[in-house]
Amino acid sequence: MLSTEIVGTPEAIAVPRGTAATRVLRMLYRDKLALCAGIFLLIVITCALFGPYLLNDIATRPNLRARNAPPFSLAHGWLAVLGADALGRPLLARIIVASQNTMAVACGAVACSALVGAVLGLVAGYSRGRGGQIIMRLADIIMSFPSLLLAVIVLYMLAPSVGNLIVVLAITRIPVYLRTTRAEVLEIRERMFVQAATVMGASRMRIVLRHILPIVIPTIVTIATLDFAFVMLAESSLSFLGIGIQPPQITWGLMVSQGRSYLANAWWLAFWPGLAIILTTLSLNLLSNWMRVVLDPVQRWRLEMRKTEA
Amino acid sequence: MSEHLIEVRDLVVRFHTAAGPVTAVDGVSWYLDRGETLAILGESGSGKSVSASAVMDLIDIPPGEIARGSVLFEGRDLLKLSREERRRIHGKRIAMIFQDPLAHLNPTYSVGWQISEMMTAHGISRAAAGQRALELLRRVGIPDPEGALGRYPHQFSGGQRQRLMIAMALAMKPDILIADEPTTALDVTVQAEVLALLKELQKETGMGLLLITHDLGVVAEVADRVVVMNAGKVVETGTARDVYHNPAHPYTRRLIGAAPGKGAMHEPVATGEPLLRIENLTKSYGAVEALKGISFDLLPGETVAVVGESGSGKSTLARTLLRLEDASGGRALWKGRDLLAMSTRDMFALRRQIQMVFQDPSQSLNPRMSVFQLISEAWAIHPDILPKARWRERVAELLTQVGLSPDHARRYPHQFSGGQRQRIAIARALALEPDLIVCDEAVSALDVSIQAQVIALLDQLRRDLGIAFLFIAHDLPVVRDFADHVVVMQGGRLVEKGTVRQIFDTPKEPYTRALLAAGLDPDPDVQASRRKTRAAPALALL
Amino acid sequence: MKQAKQLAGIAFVSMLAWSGAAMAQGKSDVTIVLGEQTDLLEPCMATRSNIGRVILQNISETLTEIDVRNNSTLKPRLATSWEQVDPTTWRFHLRQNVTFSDGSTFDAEDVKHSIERSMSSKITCETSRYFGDTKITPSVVDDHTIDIKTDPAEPVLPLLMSLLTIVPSETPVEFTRNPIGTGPYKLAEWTPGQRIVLTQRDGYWGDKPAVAKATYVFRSDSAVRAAMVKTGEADIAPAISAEDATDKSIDFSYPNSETLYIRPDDSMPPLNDKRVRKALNMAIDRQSFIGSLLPEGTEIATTVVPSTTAGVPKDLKPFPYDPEGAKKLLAEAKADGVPVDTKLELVGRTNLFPNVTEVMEATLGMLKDAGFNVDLKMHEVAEFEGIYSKPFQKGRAPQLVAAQHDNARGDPVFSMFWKYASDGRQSTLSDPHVDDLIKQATAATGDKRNQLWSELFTYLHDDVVADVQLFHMVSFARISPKLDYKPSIALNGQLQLSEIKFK
Amino acid sequence: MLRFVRQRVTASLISLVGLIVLVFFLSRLTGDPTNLFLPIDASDQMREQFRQLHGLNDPLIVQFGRYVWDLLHLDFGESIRQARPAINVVLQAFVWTFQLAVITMVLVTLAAVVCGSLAAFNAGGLFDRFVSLLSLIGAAAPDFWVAIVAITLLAVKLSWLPTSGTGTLWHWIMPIGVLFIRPFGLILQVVRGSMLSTLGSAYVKTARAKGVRTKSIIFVHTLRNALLPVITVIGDQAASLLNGAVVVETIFGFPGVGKLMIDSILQRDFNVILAAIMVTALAIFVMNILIDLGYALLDPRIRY
Repeated sequence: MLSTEIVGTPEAIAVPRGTAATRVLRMLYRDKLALCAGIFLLIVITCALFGPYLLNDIATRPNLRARNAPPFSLAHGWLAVLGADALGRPLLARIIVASQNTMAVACGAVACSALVGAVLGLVAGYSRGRGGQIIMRLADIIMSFPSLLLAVIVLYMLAPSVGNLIVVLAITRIPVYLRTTRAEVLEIRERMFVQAATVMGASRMRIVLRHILPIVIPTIVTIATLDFAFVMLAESSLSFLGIGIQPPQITWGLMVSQGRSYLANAWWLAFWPGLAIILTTLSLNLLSNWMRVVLDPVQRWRLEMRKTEA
Repeated sequence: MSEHLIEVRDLVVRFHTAAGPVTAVDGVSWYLDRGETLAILGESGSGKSVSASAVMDLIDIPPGEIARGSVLFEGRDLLKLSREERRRIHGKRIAMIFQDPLAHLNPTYSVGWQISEMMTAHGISRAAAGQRALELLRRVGIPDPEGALGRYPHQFSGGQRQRLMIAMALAMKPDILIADEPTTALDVTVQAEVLALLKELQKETGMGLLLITHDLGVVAEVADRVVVMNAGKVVETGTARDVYHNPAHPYTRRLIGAAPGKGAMHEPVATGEPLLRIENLTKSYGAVEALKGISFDLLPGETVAVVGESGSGKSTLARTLLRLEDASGGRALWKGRDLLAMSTRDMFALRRQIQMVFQDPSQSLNPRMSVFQLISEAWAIHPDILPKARWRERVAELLTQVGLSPDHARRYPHQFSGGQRQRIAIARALALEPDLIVCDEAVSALDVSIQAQVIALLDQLRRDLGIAFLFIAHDLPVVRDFADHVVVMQGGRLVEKGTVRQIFDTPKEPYTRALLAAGLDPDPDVQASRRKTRAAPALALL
Repeated sequence: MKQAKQLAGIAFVSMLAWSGAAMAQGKSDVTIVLGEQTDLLEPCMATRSNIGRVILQNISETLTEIDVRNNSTLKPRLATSWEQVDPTTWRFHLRQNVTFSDGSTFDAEDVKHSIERSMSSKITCETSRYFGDTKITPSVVDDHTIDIKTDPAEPVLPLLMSLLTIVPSETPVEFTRNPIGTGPYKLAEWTPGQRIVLTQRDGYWGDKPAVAKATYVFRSDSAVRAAMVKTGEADIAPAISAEDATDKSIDFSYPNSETLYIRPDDSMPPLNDKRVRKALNMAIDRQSFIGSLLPEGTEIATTVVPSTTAGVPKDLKPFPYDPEGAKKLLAEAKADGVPVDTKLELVGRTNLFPNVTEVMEATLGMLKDAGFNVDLKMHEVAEFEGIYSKPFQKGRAPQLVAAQHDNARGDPVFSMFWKYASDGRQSTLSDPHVDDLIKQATAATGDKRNQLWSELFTYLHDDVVADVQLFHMVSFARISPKLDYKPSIALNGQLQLSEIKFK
Repeated sequence: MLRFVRQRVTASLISLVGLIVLVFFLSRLTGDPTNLFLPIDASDQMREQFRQLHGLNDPLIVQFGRYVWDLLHLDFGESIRQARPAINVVLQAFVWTFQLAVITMVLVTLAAVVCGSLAAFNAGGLFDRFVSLLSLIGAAAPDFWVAIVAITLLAVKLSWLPTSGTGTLWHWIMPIGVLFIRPFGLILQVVRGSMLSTLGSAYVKTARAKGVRTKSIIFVHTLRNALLPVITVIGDQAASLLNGAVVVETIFGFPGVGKLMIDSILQRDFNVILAAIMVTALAIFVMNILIDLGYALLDPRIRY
């Protein structure tokens, strides 16, 4: 494109001002939507880290007098401002407490699947031998293995817990990372700088870790943010089908699926946790869109241009 | 004021980039008349393409912005017309061809369809367009034109693709043809053919030809007038002869002075045991033989150039010697040991002694590593060379040695220009203190002035450090200034080898002679006289 | 282009067809939407509710029938009368002029075949489970009389015969997908997973029912089932959840014969201590559930069978809600060295009934409030069965299993052995007196039988405190206003189309 | 080409065999169907009888050998629940799922490609932002939630559509609509990204220089090239639909293979599970091969 030709001049490539961190923050500040998303996620993370220690008791103690208490009323305390559930437990408190399990499942599953998938993808992409073939067949098998069966198997044999749920969801998501990573590696390993490293005598390990991996990571991170949403929804679908996390543990997905039967007369039971899922995934999506722009030199000007005007 | 075919007046174009707005062209004016060839000469980043892009409405707005100026075509300012009005002019009245025809042809449609589309987009029926497409293919000399219509761009050679582009551009018999570096990616022999074709077609149709190029030889070969650009400004205009012989602006003088192939030729002095002896080296991909029994010697501290056109196997030779690919047969004796048969462990030690500099430094430097990391990686791989404590010091030394500043160590490759990047690549190669550096087209992607600097640097390293070079290039003038011995390759075969003087002054093989003849001299007068002598056979080639 | 137009035309017509189809439904047709797929239409499996609701007494009839609307007495169906010939033999007199839907005539041979088929080891018929280890030998007396000999004596054989469907003697001894019966309807269409259509047949021996055609469809979501009746896509939706029963004019509650109870592991400390079990009973505020988590009409239970069952004592009092008393009992037990602080496990089953999770969570809260150290574990059905039934897992925690038991048969014999005898599959109890009472009652008849059962119930509740009885549950059915039909306790296992009238 | 297809078929068959082995043994780890099929108070004798009848008493390896032997004779075994050949049960359900998946994917692809292309062409514009936001919200909403709300709104409150079931075209609208949302958002994003990078490619510049109309640049020149990465995503999404849209099928009473699968899994109807997995896996493998051939069709540079 034309702009890249222009950017090719040495004069144009002055070092941007400030450290990397302040530059990123400034770019975040430019994209108001992404900024809101970032702040929201920060709140969610805070809730996930500290919520259960502060509110666990309030969130799990039944109080049948406040059963299905409607939202926007302070009659049952400020924590019930979003209403109360079928056992009269304040929804706000439950959402905050549930954020820990929800985030644990989502983060755990995404991290595990991304890690395993990326490692396998690197191996499958870089080794030309039989190992790569075996890994790809494995991916085929996982892809056509119904995740529900896997869920039932694991949860039957190991009982439904956050850890096991992570295992189930992680396994089903591995092929996504594996295939993407492999495709990227296949392309990157043909690049000139990889050959340059070979010529210098770099070992395979070094080439994979120092030269290929850093290029693949942004793609993996982008997929991971999108997958976050997917995993949260998958978790709630499992709860809906009765094979996910079981009470008295709570996750947002479980709250939505439990509140589903009250949709007609107490909409808030399913609505608020649903909204929490939507807002979190939306925030992640917005942030990942923003990140894609930041990581793409062709598009980065969109965020930086306004800076120079300001 | 006379009416020109097209006239650009006081054009200012800005782009918004990471580092703030950049003025790409600043008050550029030029004009083109019917039947005339105007060349815009400039190096990369000079803004030479921008005004043509403005004519063709190819500037992306944003990030681009046309701040001032006008483009007059038949008395109308193109910049003030609506999108649709401009669309009707594009292709039909003003057509354009580009540097890299493979990238600029849509890979998923047949060439027949793409040529026809030029016409159907301007209201010609599909049947008539198909007919004309066939005629055009015949005219630009594509073999088997009927069959070619249904084939896809990747199935043609580089020269043929550029002919396809030309056929497409000329489909509507435009008044103006803009050619943006039309021959840069082509071999010299093909370049000559394409330029001849353009000239000939211009004569037939009387169109105005705007040629954008960085190559003085091309200017000398085809241009009537020339506009020299530097840093977004026009520094000089005039006829091609005037500008070459009486350059007024210092930049132009520098540009002309940097043109390679003028210096004294080396007289080989090195003697002794060969550092590298290649014996009957072969390499085949399935049924295709890329190397057919190559043999030559390379003495310590000596430069051997391997020249040849694309597909001659010269890059395969380099890759095979570096064990990036496995040879099919033959030997390559490094200080007496066959490196093709070495174990991985022995090879690891050998890697220190043979280094490589690649063609495109923007590709061969990992974009995510700083210059310090790039250079010091050599010592991370071979820890016995240098203790970690001395890395910083040594990086600074190396950077100074290749003409960069020690401060540059913290920067990343994308913050450098092409020439600077190639210096970094050279510094990286030097970090291992090698005996031999293989340069695979190490300077071909660089502008002439930069090219000259890098060659000078390499020459100095040879003298100071006694490093031998295997210098792979397609550009003969560069080789002439730098090499001791020359090996000419064609189609995987070694055609001729000899000292640089033997090859350039008394070539024995017809292929070597053709190669030398196809090269363009920056002097318009020289080119004019060459044109006369080869007029007949060049046409016959079409 | 022309084809495209045609396709569009076809699409349009078939879209209109839906509104047409809705109109075309006859006035005497009903659509019934069920929550559970009917995967088999095997008559000998008719005691399973998803099959029974379709075929029991509609296609396949039984010799006797429980009259749920009339104090659960037994009334004749294919048998006109029956008597005990000797302690081990019952004689049934069969109805005459009855034909099967395939045209063949009903006679004693068919009854004999039906019994033998149900008991055969070649197929796993569900009916046979009600007979336990009893050996049954039918012998044909004449075309319309049959003797059934049992070993040992079976005092409630006529009651058991209300569970055994009669098939023609030609029916092979393997699961059939085309049930033939003597009922007023025959199977007209069966598209597995989608719909089953029954149509009235000619030549039924009884009165001609009002419903001419019944279509069964399946939706697992209760809200969808309720919505379907609301929109007129269906006429009857049994077993919708209380949350979906939002319209009093069309939603009717009915006792569904299920009893919810918690079975403490009586064999394990600290639950083997009676005081602890008593404390469990006193810790739960049963009344607070009714009208909140469980619908109005839910009855507090003292026995594991519905109160209409024979022999259930009327004077059993539920334990009072007394968390302080419970704490005191626990303290007492603790003082005696009972390890009351051991972590207990409250085990629930997902999808047991709507709201089960909330009920379990509320129960958990109450137990915790009374000072129990207890955790909740919800399990999917297969795992749950593994915990509920013997053999019990080794090394398990002391468990409190919350289960539902269904006995709509009118006699406790179908429950007591399994739940309370030492060898009972779901029993953690090992009490010789209980075993003895069960054995006696099972063999007894008439008032003696009822008295023994009554004694057993009282002993279990007041003296042993074997378990924590909670509720006799109710369900809701949504019924189209065009129908004249009130659901009864029988709706849990059958849905007699002949009971449906139109307004 | 033929060689490529042969290679892919071989690879797929290897995967299929692996899948069968894995599912056979893993599914049997989830417990014995006896407890689920027989009533809770069935006698030991009945249980024994049931196990005998369904061959559950033999060692696993014997059961597996028998299964494979039958499979080689194209006998997929009987469904314990439905007392008929498992393959019939599965095929009947698969037809529904297949239709649902195909119709949904066709609609999703069309809509996502058109909207994604237009959004990319006006990147950063109002339409782009609107469509992106909509697709993001859609992708983040739990489908069972959307389904129930849709039924409450469209069927009960407005009486526009039937609540559930099959029969007429009207019945298909809501299930397809609910299934549509997530793949639409995802594919839209991919189309948009791919279009953005393709729009910047050299041949688009050529097309502009040729005076080709904008519409033609987007939908003729750019789209075909931009679709290449999209096809993979479409394939992935189609695969997950072919595996059965469990939630949607459950709620709308759609007799598809997803609902069948979850029911069979919960009831441990092993033969049906295996047959269902084989049928869907086969469909997915065939689709993947077709996708690779589709690449070759779209891009003349690719030759197998």
